[in-house]
Amino acid sequence: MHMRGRILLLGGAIGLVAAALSGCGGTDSGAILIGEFASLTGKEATFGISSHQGTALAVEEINAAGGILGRPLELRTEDDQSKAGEPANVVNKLISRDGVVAVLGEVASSRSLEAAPVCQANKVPMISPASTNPKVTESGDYIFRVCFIDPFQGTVMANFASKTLRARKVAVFTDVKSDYSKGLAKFFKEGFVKAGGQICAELDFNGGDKDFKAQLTAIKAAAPDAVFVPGYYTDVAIICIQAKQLQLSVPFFGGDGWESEKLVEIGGAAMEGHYFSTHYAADNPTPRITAFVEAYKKRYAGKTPDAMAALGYDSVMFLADGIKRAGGTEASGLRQALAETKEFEGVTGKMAMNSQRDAVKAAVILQIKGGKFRYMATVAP
Amino acid sequence: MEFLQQLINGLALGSIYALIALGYTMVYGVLRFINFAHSDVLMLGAFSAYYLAPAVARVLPLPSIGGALVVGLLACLICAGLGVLIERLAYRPLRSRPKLTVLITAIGVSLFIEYTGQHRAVFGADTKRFPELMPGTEFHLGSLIVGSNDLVVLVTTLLLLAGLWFIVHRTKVGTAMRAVSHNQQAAALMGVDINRIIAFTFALGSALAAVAGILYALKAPGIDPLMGVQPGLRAFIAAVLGGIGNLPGAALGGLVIGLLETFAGGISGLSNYRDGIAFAILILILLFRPAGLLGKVTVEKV
Amino acid sequence: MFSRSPLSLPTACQGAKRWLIAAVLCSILLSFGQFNRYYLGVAMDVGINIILAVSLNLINGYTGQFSLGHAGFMAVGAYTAAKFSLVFAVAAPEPARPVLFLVALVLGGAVAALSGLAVGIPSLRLKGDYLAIVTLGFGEIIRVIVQNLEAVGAASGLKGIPKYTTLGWTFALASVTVYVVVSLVNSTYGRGFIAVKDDEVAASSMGINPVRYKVTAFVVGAFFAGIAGGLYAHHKQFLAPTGFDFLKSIDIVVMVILGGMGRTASVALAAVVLTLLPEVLRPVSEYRMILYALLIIGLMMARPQGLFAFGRRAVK
Amino acid sequence: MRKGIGMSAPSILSLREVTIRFGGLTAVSGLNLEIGESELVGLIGPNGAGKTTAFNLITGVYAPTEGEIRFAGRPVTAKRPHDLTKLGIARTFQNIRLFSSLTVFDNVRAATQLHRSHGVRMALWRGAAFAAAEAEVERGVMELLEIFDLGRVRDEIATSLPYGDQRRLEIVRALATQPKLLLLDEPAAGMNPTEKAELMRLIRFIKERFKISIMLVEHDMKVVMGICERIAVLEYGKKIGEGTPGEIRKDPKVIAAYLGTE
Repeated sequence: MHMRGRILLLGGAIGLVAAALSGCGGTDSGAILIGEFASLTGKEATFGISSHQGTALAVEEINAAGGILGRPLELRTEDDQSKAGEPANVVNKLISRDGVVAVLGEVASSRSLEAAPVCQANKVPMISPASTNPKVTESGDYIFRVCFIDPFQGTVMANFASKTLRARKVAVFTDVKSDYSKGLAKFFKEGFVKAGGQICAELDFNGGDKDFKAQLTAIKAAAPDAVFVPGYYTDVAIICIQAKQLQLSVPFFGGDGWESEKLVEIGGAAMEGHYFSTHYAADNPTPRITAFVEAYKKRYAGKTPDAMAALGYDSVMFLADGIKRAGGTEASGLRQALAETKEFEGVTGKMAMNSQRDAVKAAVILQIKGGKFRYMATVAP
Repeated sequence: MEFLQQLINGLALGSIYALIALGYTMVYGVLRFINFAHSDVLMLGAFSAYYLAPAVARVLPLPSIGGALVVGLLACLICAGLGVLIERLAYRPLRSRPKLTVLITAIGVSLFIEYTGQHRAVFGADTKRFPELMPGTEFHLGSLIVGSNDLVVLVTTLLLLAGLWFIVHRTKVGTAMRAVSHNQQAAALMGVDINRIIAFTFALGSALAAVAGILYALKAPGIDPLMGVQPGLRAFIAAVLGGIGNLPGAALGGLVIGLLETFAGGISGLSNYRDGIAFAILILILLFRPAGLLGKVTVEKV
Repeated sequence: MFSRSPLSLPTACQGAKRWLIAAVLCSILLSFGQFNRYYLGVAMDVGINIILAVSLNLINGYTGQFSLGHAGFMAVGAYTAAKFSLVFAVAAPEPARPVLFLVALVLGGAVAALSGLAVGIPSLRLKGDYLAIVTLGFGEIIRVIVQNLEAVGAASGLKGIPKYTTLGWTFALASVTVYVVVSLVNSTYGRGFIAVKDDEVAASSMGINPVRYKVTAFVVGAFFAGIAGGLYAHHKQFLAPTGFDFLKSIDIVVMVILGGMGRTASVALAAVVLTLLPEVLRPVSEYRMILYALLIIGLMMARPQGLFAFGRRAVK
Repeated sequence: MRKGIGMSAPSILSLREVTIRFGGLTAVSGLNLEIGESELVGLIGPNGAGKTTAFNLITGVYAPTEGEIRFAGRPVTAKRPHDLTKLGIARTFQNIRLFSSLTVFDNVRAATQLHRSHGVRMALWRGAAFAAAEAEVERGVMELLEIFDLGRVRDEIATSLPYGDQRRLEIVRALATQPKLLLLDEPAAGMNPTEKAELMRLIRFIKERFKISIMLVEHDMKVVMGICERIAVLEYGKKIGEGTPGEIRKDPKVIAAYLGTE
């Protein structure tokens, strides 16, 4: 009897779920509904919050200027808690229940990779602001990104190391927990060896570690000319501090994960003279960048926008541009328009979509000097 | 040379783990339960110091040893208070319940502190720069480098270990703590005020966590609401490794894990497994010594 | 909860199998329905979590072992099944795919069961907190290994897993899990699990081999966690090692405790509630985890025996 | 080989020079003991004499440091408890150890599974063979429960029974393993004189009805003297005397141990 009750309960649960499944949402206002998923809480919240702030700012600016095709944008943001398993759910919700016409997100490639098949299956364009792993857009023809990809950035930094830094021996210090770091390290190594350099030490850390002296001592023993650290700024700042303590005084350099005011705030003097590549330079005095930085500072209590914020902003602008050119939000038309983007000018520079739906755009290289990011060079693809 | 430098690095890391492990093991020793929230109190200690430093800097110059002591002491008091509060609100109502219930509650408390801390109205999720409380320098012995911070950590850990040992074994309150640890009912019958002793244990444990949090933040001056998770887990392993409830065991466990992680971390191709090393060692040791390195195997009375 | 009246034993035995068949048929019918993809996705999450919670309940609830490593078993199953599909199923002709999917799932479960055996063995000597930390460590070690294993995508994750999981598969397998755990425990043989939980020394003096029961619980529990992992892999179509960390194990443990240890129906119900709850709380997502934490604490104070633990049962 | 006095039946259990040390403490030292088939033997001694430890050695809870234990002619030294139970040694505990979340019926049912081929496959298939086997288990368990007048509480949670019933249930549970030797650890503890008298009747009844050997540790001299055919006396882990109740009553060493020599 109890057994039967138990199984009945299960049957009941199935029935309930099935009943709930038939409901469906949608909007009837004139607004264009766009969805965003970001890591607003959890381990990688700092990046998600930055990109979300840029995204929200862009939506506000567009609406203040009268919307697109006379219709305002409405942004639905979902938090994925930096947790695997969540992106698929939230993107499903955004598409199937809220009925968004496009999805923006994520910074972390692993979470974009989880969301991409959902967007592709539903034929809803997805634009990743900052996932640089090449695999992301391989998920299908509805998946785009407004940032460059790791092979490009890796090659840029490899050339930078061999030509500008004139380094012969470089140590690579990778965050094994991060797909971004591993990808960038791989392409850097390939590029640098091709350029005639030698990788003299390869060590790993786990993002979130606070003690790097073991690895840094081993790196020091290998006597490199420079150290490539494709990590995130929270770790990089501590790495540089401990490197300085161990008197490992060669240039450190890395990728766009370094870009944040916090890098120098935390790292302080230990960051002096190091280099990194990124998507844009906040101190680059072009009118577009200046205007963006000012608006952002005004909106977010004086915070200087980092690359994630700029890319979040650009992802909205890129979408808006596509909607305008498509003349509407019908999925295949919008996809077509986005894919055919030839010259879109964003805060992070001019970009065109290639056949892989990856943005082809320049990278900038910055140096840290006097506690500020100094623009050094722009490297076109 | 590299070996000796790694030995220094390992001891420095190990003494931080040891310091955190002392807090875990002390609470366990008295209450027989794993205070999962210990690592979060550690984080709260670092954040207390972060917010206290500007205020203290107005009175005392920072960085200075005196200033650091004042900030540290205040942070200890705050954390001790928070520890007592946590015990009062979350653990005391469950004292007579099965240990599993308390363990799950502790996990709940830990999640609560972490996620509340991440809310933008509290600390916010982003990493903050931890102020320089103490003047730091590096000492050179030939090509070997020892950081002054690392020495401070080592000395603090040793002093606290000795101090705790003294409190537990040579004072009246320590005797009461041991009595409570042995048998709560019997201790109560002998006139020990259980509530007070447990509150004291939590206050002491949380103050320890605050010290550890500050020293940890000085070593790596970027703090965030999840900063306690990783060292907390390692220290917890260290405490179990040494034999949980055993003070010298915790210190020994901390050093073992610190050294192993450092030597593994310095080897290319092994450094990527660093996260798993502590656990692998733990499992191996527990297979041969089920009660840890210095723990006593208790024979169940039948 | 357990069969008590003199006639209930044999009748319940035969009835159960009929109910299982009915539940599986129902599930298969369901997969022909057309549903909103979001609700469908959540429903599959519900089914997968039921499998996870019910199988963990065999270890933690019925046998009284405290495992914090269920996410590790799930990861083993997920990666094994996904890799199998990527190598064999994608190239296979369409009609063979359901068969291959079943093979993938069972293979994932089997490899997970093997790892359950590996964890079950240390459990012979360890108890309580020590066992908890060892199982937690096991889960973390699995994660670190996967993170470094290029064959399954390492840190970048494993992508392009075919979408084979349907509502039918999920709930059919959830029914099987419930059936297996319930049938196992509700037998003379199965009383041994509870005897081991209640008093290991007494159990072994009654001829019950505690080692054998504990290892069986770990192996069966891990097997179904592996199955759940396989379903998860073919549902999300992407696996990242970070998805199987300590917090995932905690989530499952909370389901078991919320439901009430050692009560299959309640634990399944808790899995449903705890999967739906975060979705309901999405509008207040920034408070979601805070509320979740408070729920755990509040529950432990108000109803430590489990929120859905109704009916009489001695509570010590 | 030293034989026990008054041994008539062939020996079912024999301990030879069995010693166990915990750290520095020698709890049982050089113990020799024989129990014959269908014999009722008592083990007595002052507190801390090592009686329960001796029980734990016989049932495999502890492994002896030295010495040999044989059961039914086979060496069983350091065998694990559940294996010994399969061979035919069953026991009760000084502090009752029933399965606290199981019913009276299930407590006994759990103890019947050792003689059945393990039933994972059967339990999962739930076929006719399973139903038949379960019905047989149920019949057997109920028969046992009825003999001891516990059938009326079959569906109660075991630990909710009155104390005397719990003691009895523990004995029933031990009998369900179909033992050749039953060890009772202070069965009369906490009982009043009426209950004790009832217990003595019960122990004799078990011996008659199930034709098994019984060994009991007991403090209550009346109980021990009243039912045991032979008694062994332990002090400080050593056997200081052995014999019929009449002999033991007069043994000066035993009297000294109980009353003190001074």
